[in-house]
Amino acid sequence: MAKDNKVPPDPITTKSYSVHLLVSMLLLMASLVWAVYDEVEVMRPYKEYQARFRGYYTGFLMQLRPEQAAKEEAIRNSPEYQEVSAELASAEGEVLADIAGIDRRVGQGVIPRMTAARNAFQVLRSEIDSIRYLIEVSEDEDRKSALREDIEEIRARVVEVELPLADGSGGTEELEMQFEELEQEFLGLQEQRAALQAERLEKLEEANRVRQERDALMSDRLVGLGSAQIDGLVAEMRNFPIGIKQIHLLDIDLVDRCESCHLGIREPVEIARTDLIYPVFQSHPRPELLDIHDPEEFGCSSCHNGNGRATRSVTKGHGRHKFWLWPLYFPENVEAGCHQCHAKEIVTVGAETLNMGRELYMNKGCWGCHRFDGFDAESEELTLVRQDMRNLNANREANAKAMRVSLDLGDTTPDRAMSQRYYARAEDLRLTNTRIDAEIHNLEVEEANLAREVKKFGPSLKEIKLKDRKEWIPGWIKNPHDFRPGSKMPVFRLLDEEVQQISAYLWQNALDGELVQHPRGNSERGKELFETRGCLGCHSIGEGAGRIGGSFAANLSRVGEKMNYDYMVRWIHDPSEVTPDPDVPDEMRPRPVMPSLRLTFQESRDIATYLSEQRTDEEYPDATFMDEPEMAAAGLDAIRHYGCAGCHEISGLEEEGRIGTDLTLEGSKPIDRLDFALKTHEAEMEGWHTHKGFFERKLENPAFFDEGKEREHLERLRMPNFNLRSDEINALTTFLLGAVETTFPEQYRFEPEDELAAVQEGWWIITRHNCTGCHQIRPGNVSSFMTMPRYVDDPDWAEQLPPQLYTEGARVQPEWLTQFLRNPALSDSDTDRNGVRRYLHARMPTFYFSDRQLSNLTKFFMARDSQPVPYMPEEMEPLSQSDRSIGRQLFTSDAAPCLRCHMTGIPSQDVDATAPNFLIAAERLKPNWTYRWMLEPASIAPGTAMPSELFQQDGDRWVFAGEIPAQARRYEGDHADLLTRYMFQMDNAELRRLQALQ
Amino acid sequence: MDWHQLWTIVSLPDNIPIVGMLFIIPFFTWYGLRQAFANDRLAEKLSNDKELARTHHRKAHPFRKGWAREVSVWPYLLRMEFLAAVIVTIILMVWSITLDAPLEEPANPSLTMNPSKAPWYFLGLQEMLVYFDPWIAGVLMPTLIIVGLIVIPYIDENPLGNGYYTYKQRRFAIWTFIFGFIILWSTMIVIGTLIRGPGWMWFWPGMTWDHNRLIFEINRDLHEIVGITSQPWIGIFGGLVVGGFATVSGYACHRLITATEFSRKILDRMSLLQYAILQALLIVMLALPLKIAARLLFRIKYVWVTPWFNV
Amino acid sequence: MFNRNHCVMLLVPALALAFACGGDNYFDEYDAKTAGGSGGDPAAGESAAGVMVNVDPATAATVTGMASFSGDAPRFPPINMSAEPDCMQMHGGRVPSDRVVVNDGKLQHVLVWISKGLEGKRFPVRTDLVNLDQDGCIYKPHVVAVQMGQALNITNSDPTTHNVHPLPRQNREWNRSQTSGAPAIDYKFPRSELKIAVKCNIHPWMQAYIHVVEHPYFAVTDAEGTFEIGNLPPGTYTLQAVHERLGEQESEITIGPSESQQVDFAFTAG
Amino acid sequence: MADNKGAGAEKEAVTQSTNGSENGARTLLGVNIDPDEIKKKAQMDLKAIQAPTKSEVYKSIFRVKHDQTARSRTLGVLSNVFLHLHPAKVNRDAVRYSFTWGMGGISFYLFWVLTWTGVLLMFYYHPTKVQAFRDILYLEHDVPFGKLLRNMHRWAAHAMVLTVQLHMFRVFLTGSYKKPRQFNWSIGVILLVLTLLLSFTGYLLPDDQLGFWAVTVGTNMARATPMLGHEGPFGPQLGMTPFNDVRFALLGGSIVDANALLRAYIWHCIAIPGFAATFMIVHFWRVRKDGGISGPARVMLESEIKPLRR
Repeated sequence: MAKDNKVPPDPITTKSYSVHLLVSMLLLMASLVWAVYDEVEVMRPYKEYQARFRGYYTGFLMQLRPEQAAKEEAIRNSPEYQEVSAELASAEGEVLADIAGIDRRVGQGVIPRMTAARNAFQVLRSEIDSIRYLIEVSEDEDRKSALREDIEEIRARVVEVELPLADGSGGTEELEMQFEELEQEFLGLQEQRAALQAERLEKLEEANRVRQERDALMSDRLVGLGSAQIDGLVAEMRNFPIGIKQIHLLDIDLVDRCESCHLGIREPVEIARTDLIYPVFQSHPRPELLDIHDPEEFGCSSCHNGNGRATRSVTKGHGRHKFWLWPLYFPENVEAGCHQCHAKEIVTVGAETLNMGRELYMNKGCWGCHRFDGFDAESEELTLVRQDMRNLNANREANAKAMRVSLDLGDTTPDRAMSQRYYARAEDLRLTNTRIDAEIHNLEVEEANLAREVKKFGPSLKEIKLKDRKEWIPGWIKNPHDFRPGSKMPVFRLLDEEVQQISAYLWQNALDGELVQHPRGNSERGKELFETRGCLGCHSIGEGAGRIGGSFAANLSRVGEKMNYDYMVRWIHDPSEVTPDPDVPDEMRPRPVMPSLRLTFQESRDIATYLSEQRTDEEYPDATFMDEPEMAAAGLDAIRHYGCAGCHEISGLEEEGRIGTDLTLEGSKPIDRLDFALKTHEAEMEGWHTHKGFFERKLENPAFFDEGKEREHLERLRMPNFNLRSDEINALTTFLLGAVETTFPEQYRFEPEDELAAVQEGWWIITRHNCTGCHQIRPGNVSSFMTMPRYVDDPDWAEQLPPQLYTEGARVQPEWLTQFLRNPALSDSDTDRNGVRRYLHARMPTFYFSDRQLSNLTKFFMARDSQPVPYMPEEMEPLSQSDRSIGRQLFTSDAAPCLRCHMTGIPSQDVDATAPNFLIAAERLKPNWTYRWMLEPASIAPGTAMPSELFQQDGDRWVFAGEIPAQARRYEGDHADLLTRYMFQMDNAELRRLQALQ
Repeated sequence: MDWHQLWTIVSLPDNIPIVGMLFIIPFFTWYGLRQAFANDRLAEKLSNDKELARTHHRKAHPFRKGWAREVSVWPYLLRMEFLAAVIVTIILMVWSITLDAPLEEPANPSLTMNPSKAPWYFLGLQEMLVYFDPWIAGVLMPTLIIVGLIVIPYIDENPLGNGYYTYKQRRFAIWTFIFGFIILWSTMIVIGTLIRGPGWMWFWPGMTWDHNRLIFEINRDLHEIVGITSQPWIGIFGGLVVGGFATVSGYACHRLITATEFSRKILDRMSLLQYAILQALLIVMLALPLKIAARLLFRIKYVWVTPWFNV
Repeated sequence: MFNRNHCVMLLVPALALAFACGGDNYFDEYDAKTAGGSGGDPAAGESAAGVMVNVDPATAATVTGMASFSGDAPRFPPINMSAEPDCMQMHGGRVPSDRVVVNDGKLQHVLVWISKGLEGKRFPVRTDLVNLDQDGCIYKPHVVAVQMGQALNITNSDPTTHNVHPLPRQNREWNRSQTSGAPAIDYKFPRSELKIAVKCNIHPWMQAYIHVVEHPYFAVTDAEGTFEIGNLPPGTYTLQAVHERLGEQESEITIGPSESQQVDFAFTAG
Repeated sequence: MADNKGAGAEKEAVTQSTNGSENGARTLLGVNIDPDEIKKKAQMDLKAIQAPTKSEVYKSIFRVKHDQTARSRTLGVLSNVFLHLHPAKVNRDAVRYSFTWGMGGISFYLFWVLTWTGVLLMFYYHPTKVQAFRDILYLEHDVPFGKLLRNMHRWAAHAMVLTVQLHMFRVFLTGSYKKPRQFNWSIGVILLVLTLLLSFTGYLLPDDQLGFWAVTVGTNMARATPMLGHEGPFGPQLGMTPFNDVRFALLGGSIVDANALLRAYIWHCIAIPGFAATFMIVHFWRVRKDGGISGPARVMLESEIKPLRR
């Protein structure tokens, strides 16, 4: 058929597919090559990072090296270094010959001889050991004895050995020795070697010490790396293996390859952002954090988030894509990562943004509406305590009943032994109940304490009838920031009628009472008192650039417009004085946050007069609607709706709960649960469909996610606007981002216990009472006083700053501190004063602390300085007559101008005093602290008026730097110690004597 | 027009097959029918020309006398298979290198996805959930689909069109299959994938998938529209309606089956059982679009409400 | 940075790139990129702070002038030194306050310095001795000015112990006692800062002010109220007069080579 | 003893070698070395290398000649374990893609790809709640070619669902289910269902939100199974609760959790592939036994319909 030429060739059988096959095979090959390339290069971008890092870092080090080498050279040329070097050279020179001798003896004599002896000895010993084994396994006594004879024969065998001479001369000697002799020889040589080596060490001791001294000198003076270290790093870079660098933590299944690209993170050189061209290579900006959170133990993503495993791209690694639940924190929120493990802290050292966020949460009253674990713990604890008490009472009842039954059984049972057992059981129950009684009492005390501590965020609104001007109220509720910009009372989005209703309810449900009428005081004096007594630690006055004072409490610029003068006098004089409330017993009324400054009535009147002059001439519209009962009825609903009772005490709403969501775990709430509402799409498009985006926008404008929504007024978002600054928003966002459910096991978390728990308890109290408004407690604290022009510009007033409390726990005795905190006047009768620093215009106020808080605060200060509670006073060497006399002389000498500044109790002299009285030293201070204080006050209280360098070192004692009396010059002890002892045994008579001497 | 949204849906890696389906299924439908029409033309030519019919090789493909009627598998078939395998491999490789398989956040039972969708090939069933109770959409219908597919060879008594594309000789069968496969199955998958957004709401392509979208819809049962309020009358009424529908559509199908002389001839070849099964399947198949229309156009939820089940 | 989108990358150039990246040329790249920077010269490392200027004495200019005061000078009560009888004796009774010293309408203790116009320039540190003496329980002079890095020499000429306590805001704060006859304290302030108050806590009336200026162009008015700033490179400057209690005044000057100009400042009461 | 014998043999060899040194052949250590002989043999081997198809090794592997004769071609297919499901010859037009669309073969090829990628993936995967998601991350970021492997598996699965449907579409259009292939069509339908189930069970395995909710939605339908589901018609009446109904059986629990993951894994990796492979064998076998692939067959005319014989 194929021969038929007319038939065209069959396309099926003749068509060639070679080209198809070739092309498709080539494509297949290409796709395979692509797959390999994709796998090897594209999916491993870190390779290029590493290649670049290697090159850049080497370049960087090479540039750094000459600089460091020059520094090293400079140190080497310094006289101190030269001196030590010379010392070293001489120390080494002295022993050089001896050392060489020892080395020769050991190396050429003892060791060769020992080796030779051992070799011969070991041959014999192996033979003996093998025969011993045969003895041990043999059961035939005859054979055993035959073998024993064999051993004896070996022991007796004389071996010829050639041993090098032990003196290192190189010669040898031929000896004939038996097993025993060989053994002795060998052991003897071992001892000889040890002795020689010990001798060598001894001889070198001095040289080594000097060398260490020299090296320490170098490392102390050199800032940065030495040239040898740099060379080491360069060499390391030369052999730098390209590959994934990872940290793998098995117990939390964490794999972090961050360092595959962030290669400079842990380098010993500080690499700034642009040092290696790209910021990716910079070293960790806060290496001190890595010291306490070793990446080998904590990884990277545990703090920073991100996808530690991913190495394919920046987006993947940073986890900044839709489906990664833990995207890398942005730099401004990086401290959010601290919170998950440090959730129990209110102050995390080093995390200032986070701390600010927590403080804002506290001091902006967020917790009024939003529960957050740890905030407002008192009210929750109160509930628990009450629950405990109920349980204990029930136990007690049950025990009593069981006891009666047991007694009954004991009385009636015929069996003697059984009866005794019943009685014993009854007795046991009775004792148990006694213990329970004690426990219940403790709880009752605790309950009373807690009841005093529980305090809503805002002021009680039960007293507004006495306190405020009626017409002022509606305007304030409508927009508090109009009246008082920056007020903590946020702006609610209220309708006018709601404002009227709420005002009416509050007005009509406020307490009625009588106020004592006060005459007007002196406004000028009031102003001075207001500005210097301490009011401005919390309050502020003036607006805009003229504003002075703290932000903790209200700005009082227009307080005269709103507040009743008589009430103001009462409030300033004693904030704890309340108008009787028929519904709540006085002891259960929360104590005010505002402390008493122990002012006299006259002073109170002066301040009140000054404050009541702080007003504008704004007209207030008529507010008679506030007396209409139906308005009030509607107001109750509005108050409930807006959750006013979350922050304020309001009659009839004492038991009202919070209206907001619990924010304890807000950061790990699934993103879909955050209601972006109509903004969802925009957020997704613009890339802020994240927790951060939500928090920031919500905080900036709480109504943001209502925008564009068609809603009834009451269905709209209720969260009011706090008009936060952008740094405040960022701090709160950081805090909320960190508020996550941690996935880390307990050992990773910071669980404060004992002292550390006391520290955190203390921080709560301090934050809540704004101790930092006046005192510096942490370095970096800026108190309100420190910002006031008077204290900043005038060097005299600078000394009027309240004392720093950096090391308060080490300074004072805990019992004294508790006393002082309870009553800072340190006197029940003379309360118009400071107990310690009477020269200060500012006054340590009396806070309404509960016993629990006092105890916690004391523990806080002690724990921060690792001081034990209770304090056991150190035993002090008693002061001999001559000691006393020398002390007295020193005290009055020109070198120790103590009494120039320290108070003496004589009013005429105390006018210029700027330091406390020595009389209270013994019960207040700790001697060791006092001693250290005298030597170097600046390292305890930077900026203190107490001068440094009063003493100079003389051998191992400290003596006064200046001209001292002859008798003191003969004293051989430590002057500072003597003064401390003298001070701690100071009494009134001694003080008088001192003054007489002066 | 929200192009971004459209792109988001279309470019979702898991939706690639659906997007592919939009092109592939029409293509192959066209491709198959083109050959069917060619064969039909041939058949017509042959039935008009008895002589030719006897000698013709009877394929639309070219054929010359002298060409082998059969060819060796090796190499003629195997090389094609090999080529196909290579091309499929290339496609798969490139697809795999360029597009990543989706991986979302770890499973979280407390966080419902909105919309939470089944794999794409089940989206037709999920879409049916809108129109039917789960037991129909999720159990009865799939079962019927499988059973229906299995019985096709046993109820199709048309001896023509065995092993070659044809349209004219199998009009009814092809229309039925295209109706079932393309119109019902594939379209519903496409709707389920591209149209159904959050809350399983209907979003036209280009509409933003807004989670907050609210639609006012009141779906009523048929008996409520008619005004029957109490059992057992509701059940009886529903049963009557369903029965009525079955009767009417059965009649319509019968008319369709017996529309041409040829189809009547085929019917003659069928047993009663075959016919009954065919009718039952056709009725159910017709019920589906009808219910969809009733739901989408007239907002009717159930037609038949009984204490035990609702249809 | 240098991550690539692999989806759009073409195969061949990518491969070529892969081989190109393999080399160790990043070391050279680093040198190239950082060239002109530090380059290993430690002195050049500080060049960011400014260019060292050597003033040509041939073209150097001089500014002189006077600070005057009109109106009622703020009154300060005389110093009561009764607490330190030794010092009281040295003064023979009444000691006038040194807070504001006006002689015939001429204001002493005013710092005059160039506040603008020398940015980005560095000058050698002045080496003249600036002394702050405690003499008769008074700081003499009441106002001193030093250049940043220039040593301030503090001495105690009194028979009593003083403590020297500057209260800076930018520099580090310190407080040292200096007994009678103790060696002088030499202190270099590392940062510029005006109006650093100095106190002696033992003698609360003692007060001085230290001005630390970045460059050497400053002077403090003497009892005649006059000042002189010499060796100034020609240019346009803002001259500022600073008195710690009476505030600041400014004056623009443009001064040519070897020129000498007179600038007066007039302070007033209130 | 052995030593002695060995020594004797050596002596013998030496003697022989000295005797046999003729014709240019040399003897070394008792071994005859004839350069010509070696050359000849080497040339023979060289020839064999030049024609490898003639070597015994080749023949033992391929059994038949691969020349272009019809017999060899037939034997080549029939005697090959992988190819023998093919007939020796096919309809000339059956090799055209235009008829078959190649979908059946591609489906099988994809199944094969899925098996291999699947097996490789199994090396890296643990079907536990703790490990599963982590393993996927591991695959994506650590395992060499892991991402490619997973992607291929996923996309091949999608592609297979598509090709299987198209295969069915083609078979329907060409009426290839008709006598005698009715049963094979049914097998095919079962294979389609198995393909869907394979894909569906695989969906859950990464243990991410996507799979979790897809499976939740999918299995929730099982609740409504008539009589066997607790929400289905007559289910509650028959005592069905969430804890004993068909959904519970599918998931091994009332929610999609660890047990469901394990079940999905076993169904996906062992049970369903086993069934599918079995049915595939039957499917292919029947393709052969029912007369190879159906066409393209000769067009039949209406007039040629034979009367039905029952």
